[in-house]
Amino acid sequence: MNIHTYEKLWLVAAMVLIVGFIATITYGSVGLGITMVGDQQDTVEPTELDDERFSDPRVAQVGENEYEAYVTAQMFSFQPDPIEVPEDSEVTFYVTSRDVIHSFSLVGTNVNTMVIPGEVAEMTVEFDEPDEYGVVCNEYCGPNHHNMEGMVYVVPEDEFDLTELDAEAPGEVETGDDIDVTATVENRLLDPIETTVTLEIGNETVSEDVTIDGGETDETTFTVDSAQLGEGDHEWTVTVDDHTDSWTVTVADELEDDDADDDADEESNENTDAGDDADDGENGTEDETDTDETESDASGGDGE
Amino acid sequence: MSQTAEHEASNETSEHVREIGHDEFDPIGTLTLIGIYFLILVFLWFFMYFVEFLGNDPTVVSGTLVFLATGARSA
Amino acid sequence: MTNTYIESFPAEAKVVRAAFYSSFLALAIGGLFGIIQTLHRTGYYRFMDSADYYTVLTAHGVLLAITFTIFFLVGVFTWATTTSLDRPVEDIRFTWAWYGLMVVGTVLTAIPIFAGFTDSEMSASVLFTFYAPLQGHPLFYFGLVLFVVGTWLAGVDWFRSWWAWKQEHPDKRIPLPTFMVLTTTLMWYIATLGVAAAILLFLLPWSLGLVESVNPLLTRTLFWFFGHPVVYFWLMPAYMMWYVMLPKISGGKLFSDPLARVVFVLFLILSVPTGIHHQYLDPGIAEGFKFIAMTNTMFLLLPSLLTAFTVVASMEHGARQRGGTGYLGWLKALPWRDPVFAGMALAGLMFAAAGFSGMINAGMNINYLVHNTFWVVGHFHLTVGTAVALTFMAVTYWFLPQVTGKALWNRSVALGQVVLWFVGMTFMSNAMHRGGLLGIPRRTAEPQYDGFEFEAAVGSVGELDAQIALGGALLTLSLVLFFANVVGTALNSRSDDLPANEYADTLSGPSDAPLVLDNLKLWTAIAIVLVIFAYSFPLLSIIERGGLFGPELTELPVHIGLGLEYLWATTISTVTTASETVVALGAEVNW
Amino acid sequence: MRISKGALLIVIAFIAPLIVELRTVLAWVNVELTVLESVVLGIGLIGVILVWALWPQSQSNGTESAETK
Repeated sequence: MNIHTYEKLWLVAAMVLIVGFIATITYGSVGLGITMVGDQQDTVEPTELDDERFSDPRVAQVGENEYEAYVTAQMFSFQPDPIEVPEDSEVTFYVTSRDVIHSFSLVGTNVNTMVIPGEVAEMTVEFDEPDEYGVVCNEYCGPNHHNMEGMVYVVPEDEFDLTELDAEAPGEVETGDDIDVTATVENRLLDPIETTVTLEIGNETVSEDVTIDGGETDETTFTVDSAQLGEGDHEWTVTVDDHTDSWTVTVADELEDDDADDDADEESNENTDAGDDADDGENGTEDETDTDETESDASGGDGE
Repeated sequence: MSQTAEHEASNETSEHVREIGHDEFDPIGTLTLIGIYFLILVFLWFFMYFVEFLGNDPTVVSGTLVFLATGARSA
Repeated sequence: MTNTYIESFPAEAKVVRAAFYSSFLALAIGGLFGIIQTLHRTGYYRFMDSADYYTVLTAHGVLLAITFTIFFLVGVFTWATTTSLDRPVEDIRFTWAWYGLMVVGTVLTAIPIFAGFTDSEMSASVLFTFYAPLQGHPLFYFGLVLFVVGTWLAGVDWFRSWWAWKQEHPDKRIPLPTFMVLTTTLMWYIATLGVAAAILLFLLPWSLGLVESVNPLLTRTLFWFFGHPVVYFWLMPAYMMWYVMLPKISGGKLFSDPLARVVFVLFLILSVPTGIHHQYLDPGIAEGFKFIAMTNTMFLLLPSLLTAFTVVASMEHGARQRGGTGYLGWLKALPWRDPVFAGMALAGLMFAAAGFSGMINAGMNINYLVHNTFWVVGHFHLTVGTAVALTFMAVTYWFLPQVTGKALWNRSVALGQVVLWFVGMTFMSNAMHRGGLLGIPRRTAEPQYDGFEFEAAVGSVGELDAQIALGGALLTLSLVLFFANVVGTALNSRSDDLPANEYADTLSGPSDAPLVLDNLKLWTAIAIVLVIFAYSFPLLSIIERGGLFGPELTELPVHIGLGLEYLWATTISTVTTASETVVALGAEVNW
Repeated sequence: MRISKGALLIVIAFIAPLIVELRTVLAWVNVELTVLESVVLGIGLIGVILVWALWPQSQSNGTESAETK
């Protein structure tokens, strides 16, 4: 076989090119530590997702500056949305799908993975500066694919917390009875937090300072005299930092039915913290019938 | 260069002005063109990898190989 | 006195012509959908619901990537075997049979896709990649199977010709065009095993309700087992044209027959074990497997880089024989006025650019930057959308007279057409690549989001959209000119003054090529070993992790047009689909 | 004509990618061209090429009379 000298030269150059490409990629992997999404995680059941990571998709702190974000993708939303993490943190995303193949891609970055039902994508990412990133699904997932988006907020250290607020009170009380408003505050950070729980009801504002250890839950109960409020509907709001939970209590002369007691317990707002992004619920919740977060209580629907 | 004939005529409808056999043909023009292509490829590769890609932080870095004990709960 | 293909092989010319016309019909519909998408995505003109965009996209992808390309290439391959072996097909009825099967397959596939535009329950807006658990109508998968089987039989046809020829010429080297056809066909046989397995074992039974669910990662992996080599199935005929037609049209000879054979052998053995590079960002596949796929992919660059040299050298040979001189001055001596030449040369030039973006796609970790972004769309509009499509359109100007016996309607229009395609694709593909680097996703009806905007480094996203729309408009205009020429030629009367049916001679002929290159059994065996090496462990691992039939899934037949209501309609439609398919099954059994 | 009409057409077509890419390249050295400037530049370049291609037609008849088309 006779090959022209120039062509031999080109053959060598082509091989150099190929080996150079492979070498660059290898340098990125070994030298810079760029890791591929792989098979690190075990498989899951996409229609159940009831393990502690995905039954309640959220951000959790696992080390001093280390966080884990459990994310589910479903037609046509991400949960949680938005995802909030602090600056200077190392965040490991665990992303899985409840239905079809999606992707989880932070726009303008190299954080990008396919989200395949049954598989969990693991990506560790370092966030330095406060910033905000759009999240898109870049794999076609159905007729509203183009509406599937989310946000990741990287917030300054002092604005970041992992506080979960859940407040409960009876929905209806008889005039003269006490109204117990119970605020359950969970601190999901590893370090203790000092904060103030505030209740506003009628014209009254009461507050209590609390210290909650890392990973602990604090219950604060405010007792309000219904007689002072008078008959009628009264809106109450519990505030902890910038988390609020709000509902209405009815003070009546006589309770209509005795079963009101049972309802009252459940009539707490489930979507703590979700006040400003209630919209995404429309798409998201349809598929979630299997999760613990059931919305079985019709009266507890997001009235606002 | 082994090109000898320096006939100056180029027209797409013209017939061959000469026959060039295998041994007398040195594809120096091809080497020139493909050399330029090679340089473009090398330059663009470095540009794409080290400027566009690595400059597009954040990037997925060495994931902690911690397996969550809670893993999958199969049916 | 002419010696055209239609005079030498009148019966075969009819089949080739039918295949070409079928491919042009697909090109026309697919192209129309292309401009609709362009205008919709960029927001310049939206007349349909965004949900319908995905039906349009499915049709665009399937019609252009599968129907247009493959119908054209079976025509070219039939031409190549008959011409280079200088013998008619063994049995013209068999030839018509596989052509018919391909037509039936296409129609059956198209029915559920187009039904997506109606209110009917039937649909298959699952895009070209039909990833489960998105579920198309069973007819969609069934049609694809028939189509692929049709191409398999076409391969049998070409092999029969070669076997018969070999009986008569036991000591002759396989003519180069036939060699290219055979190696490409072998590659196709290996590659389609993946999609055949995905459809026959999993997707079709699943869509018929025979199995409960599928493993989405497994069917996806099997798809890409086929999905990467299929691009070489499109590309090989274009390469063949560059090797056997372009040198001749340039006025020269093919620089090296042996290297052309080496290139096709390399494609045969390296095309398939690379598909995992489409899955660099898939969870569930170990990084090691991805690295192996990358090495294979990178070495697959070699045959393309070799082709670049050989083809350019052949053009240079032509140019110098035409009086060209100098290091680059010879370029002027090329027959730029010939649309066949200009089209192919511009296609090759675009392919050089596509080669670069392909090299980026091939890189493993750099894939985080570009995966599933608009960049990828820019890339394959340069490869299949230009290197292949423009080459096919350019050689059409040579083939049409050969298979119709009529002179080309208008050469100037033809030249304008190929140049317009080049300019239009420059604008469109450039903006797509840039948009991809900003993170703009592919496959999205409205890449405009509520919560954030894409930040352009240079110019603005609006300017990129304008470029894409301009490019799309030029491409559409180019297509119109192309069809004007096809129709005009078809309406012409027979001509006696046509070029003869020939292909390029070689400078370094087959006698220089080692005999082992023609040992197709050896190369096939090596190809299979490489495929087993690259795929058995990933596939076993995927099955071990997720099970053969995967986890429990909610079936999601894609009924476009229902919008948000779709979600709660899912349950109902699943039931109806199931009952429908039972009826359909019953009907089939009754046959 | 210094080059054939066909080649001239190709050269002009080739201006498209040049202009489109030039804009991006220039942005790296902090020269930001607007779309209009790019278009003007493109038209200007095409003009120069046309002049270059057509100019010598009148004066070089002697040396390049071999050309017919």
